[in-house]
Amino acid sequence: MISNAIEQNVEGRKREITKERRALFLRRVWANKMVVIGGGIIFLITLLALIAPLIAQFTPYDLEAVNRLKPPNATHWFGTDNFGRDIFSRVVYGARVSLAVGLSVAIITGFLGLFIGMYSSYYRVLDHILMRIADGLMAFPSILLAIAIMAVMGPKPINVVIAIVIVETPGVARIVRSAALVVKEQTYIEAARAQGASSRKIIWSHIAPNVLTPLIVQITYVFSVSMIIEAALSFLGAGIPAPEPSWGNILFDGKSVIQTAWWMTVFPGMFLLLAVLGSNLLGDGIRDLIDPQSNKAKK
Amino acid sequence: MSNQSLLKVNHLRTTFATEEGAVTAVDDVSFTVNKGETIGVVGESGCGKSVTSESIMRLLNEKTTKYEGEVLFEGENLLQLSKAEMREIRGNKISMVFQDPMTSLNPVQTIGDQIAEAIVIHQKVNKREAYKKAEEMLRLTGIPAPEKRIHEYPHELSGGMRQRVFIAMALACRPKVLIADEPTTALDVTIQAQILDLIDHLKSELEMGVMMITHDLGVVAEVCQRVVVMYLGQVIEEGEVGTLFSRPLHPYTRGLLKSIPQLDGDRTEKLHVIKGVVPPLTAVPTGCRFAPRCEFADEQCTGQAPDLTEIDTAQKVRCWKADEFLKKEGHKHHATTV
Amino acid sequence: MRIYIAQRLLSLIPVMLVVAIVVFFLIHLTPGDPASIILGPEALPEDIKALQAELGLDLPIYQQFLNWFSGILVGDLGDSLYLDMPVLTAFASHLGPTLSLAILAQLISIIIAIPFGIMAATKRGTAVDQFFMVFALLGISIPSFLLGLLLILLFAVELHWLPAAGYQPLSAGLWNHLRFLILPAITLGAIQAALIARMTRSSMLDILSMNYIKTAHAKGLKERVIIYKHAFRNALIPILTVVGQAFGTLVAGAVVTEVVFNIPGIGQLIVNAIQRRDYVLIQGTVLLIAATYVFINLLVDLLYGVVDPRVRLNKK
Amino acid sequence: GKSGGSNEKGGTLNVAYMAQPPTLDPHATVSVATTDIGRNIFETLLAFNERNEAAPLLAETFESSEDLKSITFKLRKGVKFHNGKEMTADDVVASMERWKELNGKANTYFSKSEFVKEDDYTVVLKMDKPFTIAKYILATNINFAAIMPKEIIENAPKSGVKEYVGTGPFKLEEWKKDQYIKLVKNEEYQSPRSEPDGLVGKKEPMIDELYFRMVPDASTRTAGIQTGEYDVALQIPYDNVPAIESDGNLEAITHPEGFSTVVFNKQNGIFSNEKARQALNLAVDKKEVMMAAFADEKFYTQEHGLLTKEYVSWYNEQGKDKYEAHDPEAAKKLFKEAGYNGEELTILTTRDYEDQYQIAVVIQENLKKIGVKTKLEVYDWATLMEVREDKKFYDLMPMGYNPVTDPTQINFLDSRINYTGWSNSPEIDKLLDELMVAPSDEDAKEIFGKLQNESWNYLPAIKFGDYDGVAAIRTNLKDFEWFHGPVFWNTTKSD
Amino acid sequence: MQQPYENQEPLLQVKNLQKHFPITNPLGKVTGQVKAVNNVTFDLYEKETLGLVGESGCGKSTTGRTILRLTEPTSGTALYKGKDIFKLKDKEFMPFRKEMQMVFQDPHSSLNPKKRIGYSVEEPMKIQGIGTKAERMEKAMDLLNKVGLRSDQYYRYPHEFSGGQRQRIGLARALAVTPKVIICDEPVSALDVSIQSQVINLLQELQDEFEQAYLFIAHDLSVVRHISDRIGVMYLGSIVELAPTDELFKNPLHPYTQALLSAIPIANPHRKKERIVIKGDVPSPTNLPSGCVFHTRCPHAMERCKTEVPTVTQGANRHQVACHLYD
Ligand SMILES: Nc1ncnc2c1ncn2[C@@H]1O[C@H](COP(=O)(O)OP(=O)(O)OP(=O)(O)O)[C@@H](O)[C@H]1O
Ligand SMILES: Nc1ncnc2c1ncn2[C@@H]1O[C@H](COP(=O)(O)OP(=O)(O)OP(=O)(O)O)[C@@H](O)[C@H]1O
Ligand SMILES: [Mg+2]
Ligand SMILES: [Mg+2]
Repeated sequence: MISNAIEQNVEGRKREITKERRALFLRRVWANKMVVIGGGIIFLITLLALIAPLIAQFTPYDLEAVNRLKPPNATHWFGTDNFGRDIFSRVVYGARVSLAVGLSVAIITGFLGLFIGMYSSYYRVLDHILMRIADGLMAFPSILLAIAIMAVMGPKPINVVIAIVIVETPGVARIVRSAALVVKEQTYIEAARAQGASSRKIIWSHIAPNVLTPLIVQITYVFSVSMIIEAALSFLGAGIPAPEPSWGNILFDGKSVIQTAWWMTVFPGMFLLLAVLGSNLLGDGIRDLIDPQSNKAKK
Repeated sequence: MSNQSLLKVNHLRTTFATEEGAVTAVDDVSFTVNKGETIGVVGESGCGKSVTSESIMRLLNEKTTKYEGEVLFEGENLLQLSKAEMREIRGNKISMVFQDPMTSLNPVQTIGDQIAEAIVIHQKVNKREAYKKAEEMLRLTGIPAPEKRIHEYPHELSGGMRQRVFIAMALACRPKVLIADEPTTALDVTIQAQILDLIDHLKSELEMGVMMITHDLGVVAEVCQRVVVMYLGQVIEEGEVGTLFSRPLHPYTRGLLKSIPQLDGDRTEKLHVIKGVVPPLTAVPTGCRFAPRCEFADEQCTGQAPDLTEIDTAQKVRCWKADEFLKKEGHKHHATTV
Repeated sequence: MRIYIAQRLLSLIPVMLVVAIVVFFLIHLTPGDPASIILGPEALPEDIKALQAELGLDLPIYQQFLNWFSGILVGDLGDSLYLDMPVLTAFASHLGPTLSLAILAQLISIIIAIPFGIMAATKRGTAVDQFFMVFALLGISIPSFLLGLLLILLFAVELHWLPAAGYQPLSAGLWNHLRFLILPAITLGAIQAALIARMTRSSMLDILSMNYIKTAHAKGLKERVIIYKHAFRNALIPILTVVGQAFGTLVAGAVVTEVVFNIPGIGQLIVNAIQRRDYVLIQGTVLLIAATYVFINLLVDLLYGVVDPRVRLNKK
Repeated sequence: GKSGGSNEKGGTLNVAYMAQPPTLDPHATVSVATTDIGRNIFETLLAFNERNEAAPLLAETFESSEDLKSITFKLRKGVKFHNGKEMTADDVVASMERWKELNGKANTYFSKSEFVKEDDYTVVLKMDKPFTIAKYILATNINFAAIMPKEIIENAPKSGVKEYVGTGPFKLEEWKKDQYIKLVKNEEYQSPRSEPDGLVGKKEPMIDELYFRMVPDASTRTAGIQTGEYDVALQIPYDNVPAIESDGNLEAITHPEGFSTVVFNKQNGIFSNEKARQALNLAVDKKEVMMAAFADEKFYTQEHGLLTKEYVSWYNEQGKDKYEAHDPEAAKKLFKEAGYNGEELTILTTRDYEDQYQIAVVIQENLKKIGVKTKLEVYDWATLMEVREDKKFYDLMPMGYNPVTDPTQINFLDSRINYTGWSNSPEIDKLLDELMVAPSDEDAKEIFGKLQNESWNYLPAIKFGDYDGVAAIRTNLKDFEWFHGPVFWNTTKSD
Repeated sequence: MQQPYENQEPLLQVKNLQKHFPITNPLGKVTGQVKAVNNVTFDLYEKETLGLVGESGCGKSTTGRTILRLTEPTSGTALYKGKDIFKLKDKEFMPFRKEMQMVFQDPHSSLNPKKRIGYSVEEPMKIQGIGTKAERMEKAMDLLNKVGLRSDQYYRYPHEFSGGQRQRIGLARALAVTPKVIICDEPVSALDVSIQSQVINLLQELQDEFEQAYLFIAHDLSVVRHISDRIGVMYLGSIVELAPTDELFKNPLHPYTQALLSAIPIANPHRKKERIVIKGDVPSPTNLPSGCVFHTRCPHAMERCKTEVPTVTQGANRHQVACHLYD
């Protein structure tokens, strides 16, 4: 009975603390300009991508050969491309593809990197094997590896994601691994072992939560890098297969007409730049937010 | 004991601008360092010992730090000097030794370079001569084979040796005042004994005044002539070592002395406990800063801040109840010293 | 020291093995075959078959791998199917442009980035700092093909200051050589510069909060001396890592830049080889690139010893 | 040493070329690059004149026998190879025999024929059938019958000769792989004496050094000619032409580049049904196709003829009506009749040839309008080359072809060569055979008319039209010609 | 507190414990040994506190960690209630983890910063499968109360506590499974003087209540003296002297112990004493001196000290020492 009362009291206290903590966290997030601006940019672009059908008067595929390469005007806000397709529509629909690529690569590499990094930090033999493979993969020039993978698997959006995942995972795994190696030496890991905690428990409930922060920072970086790699792949003709629009392949189309139709390069380029800038800002901001050093400086 | 004052700190107050507002880490601190004398500064972690010493040297970030009061060295107020003038003082007239010799030595320079550097600047000699002097200094600190050591890097030396190097570096220009900020905390007892001996020995040799910062009352008792006790940015008690240890007046000092296990104490007796914890600088209590933890505190204590008052030439204390204690303690004191 | 280098070189073996296996099977899984490329778009099936047999592409895949791999073991990387020359020769003839480009790009980025980074760190929180960092962020965010195209438009097509594309070897004269490399080097260096500037700033910030910087102040040293003599040399270690890795990737293929500026370097070599399904060339070149990458990282590690006595290897 | 005043000008010519040839041996490849560059080094017995007739080049004259079963070539005397050796009948026989082996078409038709040396300056082609069309095949400019020294041929592997020694106006000096091919003037060159006429007639090298620089990226070629790095840039993107034209130092030269088609998979799937192919012919707006791919009417012609008006000896009006028909509604009905049930059809294409890709996009959109679902499979060229051999892989594939100089060069017609798309029309095959042995040029022309008509009925592929390429040159070039490719002899460059 | 050891079985008997760490080069080849623990022998009795002192790096922590099988011993035996726990498989050792717990030196890194403290205190019970969820929670709160925290702090995170409080949480965690032995690895050396006494008192109170034995590792002799029944003095991986506390302080035998005792600064300026300052540094454990490991710094070193390893001699008053002066 008494314990019940305590429990209730404590539950209430728990809620209160969580609320307090959330408020405090939000205040700190809000105070961090980089997170606000970067997050804001990403949010706006995402929003634009989501409501693309509502704001675009054309589908990204409608072509009108007679309206080729028209500069921006009232109907075609961003002008038309070499098929006479509406660039505005292609850019906002392209945002879906580019963001989807960025997001799925970020999530998949995040998970893979976490798994590989965690286990290789923990098991020496596995570490040797996995890290040699990672060395090998990192010794490949990443764009070339991606091109080769695209060539093997064929030009499908999913393969673009797979190719970039293969290229980016070793780096993430290494970050996780080195963070985990530091955490592993902490006394609380030894304490958990002294309790008899199993390796799995130590890895997942003690080490993992403590490597999440560098992982998150790295993931925002991967998010932006994968959008650039997708664009570069498109630029080299191995990206998202057309006519599906992505910023990369709009730029690819625009490359050959850059002198006559600047709008084909400038608009998707600007969006790409903004998205990458936004996620970089977000990443840097998160780094600041979670960096104990910078917190200390504030105190 | 000579009574020539070298360094006089008067009502020093150091305030940091932080994102959460101004934080006064050192508040109205005064003391004097005399020639040939070692003064101990004790107190718990975070009470402002380091900030005090760094304020004297003006080592804190000039942009976010505000100094008030004065730091008189040979009659000059250091807080008023230009940057260039201040550089002339640092490492030349006043030197510092830090707690952790590993992180306080530049890992990528040979120890010879690091010692010679200050000599070159302050004594306007060439590099060769500076090296010779550096070697001499190392020999003085008792490092074997200094001519070899001088070409080594900090990581090649043991902790005790590094601290000797550091001392050699600090004393290379034969300063008038040495500030030692917890110089032995990172060292083992037997090595600590060596270093304390060394500082004591060099002090008399070079006729310096030494300001020894520590949290170890044992160290104070062994090497200091006078002692300053700090609590939450303030000096709460000051006095000659003998007096202060035998007749501590401030409840905090008394608690502190009672809470360390004595080598000759009664083991079956429980240790004294000062209840509570030091409040953060952002929430300094009004009134006496120690009042919330003090067993004798009354309304006066929580309402009004006491001043540091002189009890006699040998002792000052910042406590409303000092007189009361003095009366009670008077008997005991006499009883024990007989 | 010598033993250490030998050991590091030995550790190349597993990396190379991984690379060799991955690249071989990756490339042989790829649809498309070299014979039909060589014979051109209107080639007839029987011609293609005949050439395949001549090139040994009709053997079972494991057989092909063994043939190739046993060649590598005796130092023979084989002959390019398309270029009709040994892989090593092809690699060597394309290495020059890439090296020149990488070195110039690295120089440009270092010259820009390090002073920027130091300044930003010493003026932390001020407008100068923020300006530099926004600049650095832009450098990271702008895709290099876009930057390359814009540079060509501005400096070559509009202003006629520099050639739009192409390459002249050093033997054609230093200026002639550099003329062609300036724009691509800027393109390539931009990202590096941004990365290095950021690294410089953050590692300088770390170092400036170290105790030994306080020591240096306590010695009465001038600010400038402290920053350059004490702080920078210590900050150099992480910077060096970034520079080293960056250089590795630069040499390993500034693919996009080489394509945009038509520089006949390693990147182009491989891109072409992939398009032509020049198996032997792809395999050999990737292997050599990986070796270069590992080798450069070894050099960087050795440089650590020069900068940081704590990792001087002979002492251990 | 230099001789004659006209050599004073000389100088260096930089040509921005798209892709490096796999080899410079014209026998060994159908690559256009090999033709464009190789024609400066090598020459053939016969070549095309302005009217696209086969005319003698290294031959002084050529003559068919009465029964049309042999052709006698009289060789020009005193023609020297770049290695200084004089060209004789031995070299010609060796070269022609090798070419006959390696050139697929020649192999088909001449496998039972033989080149025979009569004397040092006379060679006779003896054939098993009266192949009237033989002279066209001999004059072909792709995979052409270059004459090389006998010794070099004897040492050559199948992938191509290793030494490039010909009789042409330029000599190969250096081939820096993937960077440039450097040719220098052949000072000893022996030109035919008649007036310049297409690829025959007077040919005089005026340029000292001729560089073909490999510049795969089109924007770079454009930028490079604008900045003056190149004197000639080939394959300028159509959309860059205005920029070229607006520059006073540059001139845009349009030239026939080929014809566009879509090739059907006639082995598998819906398009094995002739009705479906006809339906597609009605569904697709050929003008839109050409417009999307080639930007401006300046750069394409809507043309039904498999050989165009320039080929006077072949041109006819057969099939024009079917070419011009465009009726989406009828197309929809026809698709139904052909058994189309809403399944998704596969269009195979590549972005390595942007026009093909763009055609694919337009076809897709056109079909969408009449309710035919399609998906694009976009591959790089190398992959496409492989997957297009898979009979189950695709339904449609846009393809561009180089201009053909005679009907036998059209691969998708003949079912016996097993070309992708897998034609299977006994009528067409029969007509092709008749064409080969037509007793006279007039007969040949008539048979070709029937052939063309049948091809518009059977529809192995649909021709959308002819298109031009654009080359940019700097205006200080004089007498630069385009004839089945860039012609650099007779061209001069002033400062 | 003194106990009649003679007629009691020791709870834990450690004999000739050795732990050498291999030094490997980057390729994994062993190039040397860190001889962290060379010869450690002691008994630990029920409810007693055995202090272990020595300078940094002399192997105190390693000794503790090896006994808990956090690192595998190189040789030696450890009998817990007569059973050699070094011979057990990991699984078989599990039940013993309930009997032996540890408290760590650094209060800042010994609690997982991402876990609520309630979780940390409950975890040992969960692993050992003790009680239901509700019972565990109740016990955890109870323990938090016992160590002087409020039970509603159960849901807080470590960074919200001061160092002394964190050390209490560490203690609560160790007590969660009511162990018989707690190895305290410098539990107070990171704490401020005024906090230190709180924790020491707490340790003693809890011992009175739960009756566990402590192996109390520290380098501060005055603290060790205050809390221990017996003290072992370690130097370079070996216990050089072991005696009941009062005996050791009254009558230090080993020259190292003597030096150590004299080097402790005493907070009493009136008791000036003769300090024995021994020269030089502690040799590196990778390269141990021959013979008696202390001979390089020993003021009484003799010729035989350089060659002969001294054996432990059992003196009066249960006083053991390993020194040639007392053979
Ligand atoms: N730059 C700064 N900005 C803000 N607050 C500071 C700064 N430097 C020190 N402080 C605060 O001033 C107070 C005094 O710190 P100081 O370093 O002087 O303590 P200390 O007595 O030397 O402690 P320790 O024994 O741990 O060295 C602390 O609360 C600290 O957090
Ligand atoms: N995992 C390890 N690998 C290699 N050497 C180790 C390891 N753990 C400890 N050592 C070495 O073993 C020796 C003894 O270390 P230990 O931590 O036991 O000393 P300690 O007496 O606890 O010292 P301290 O008072 O500094 O905690 C040291 O030289 C240390 O460097
Ligand atoms: Mg301090
Ligand atoms: Mg320890």
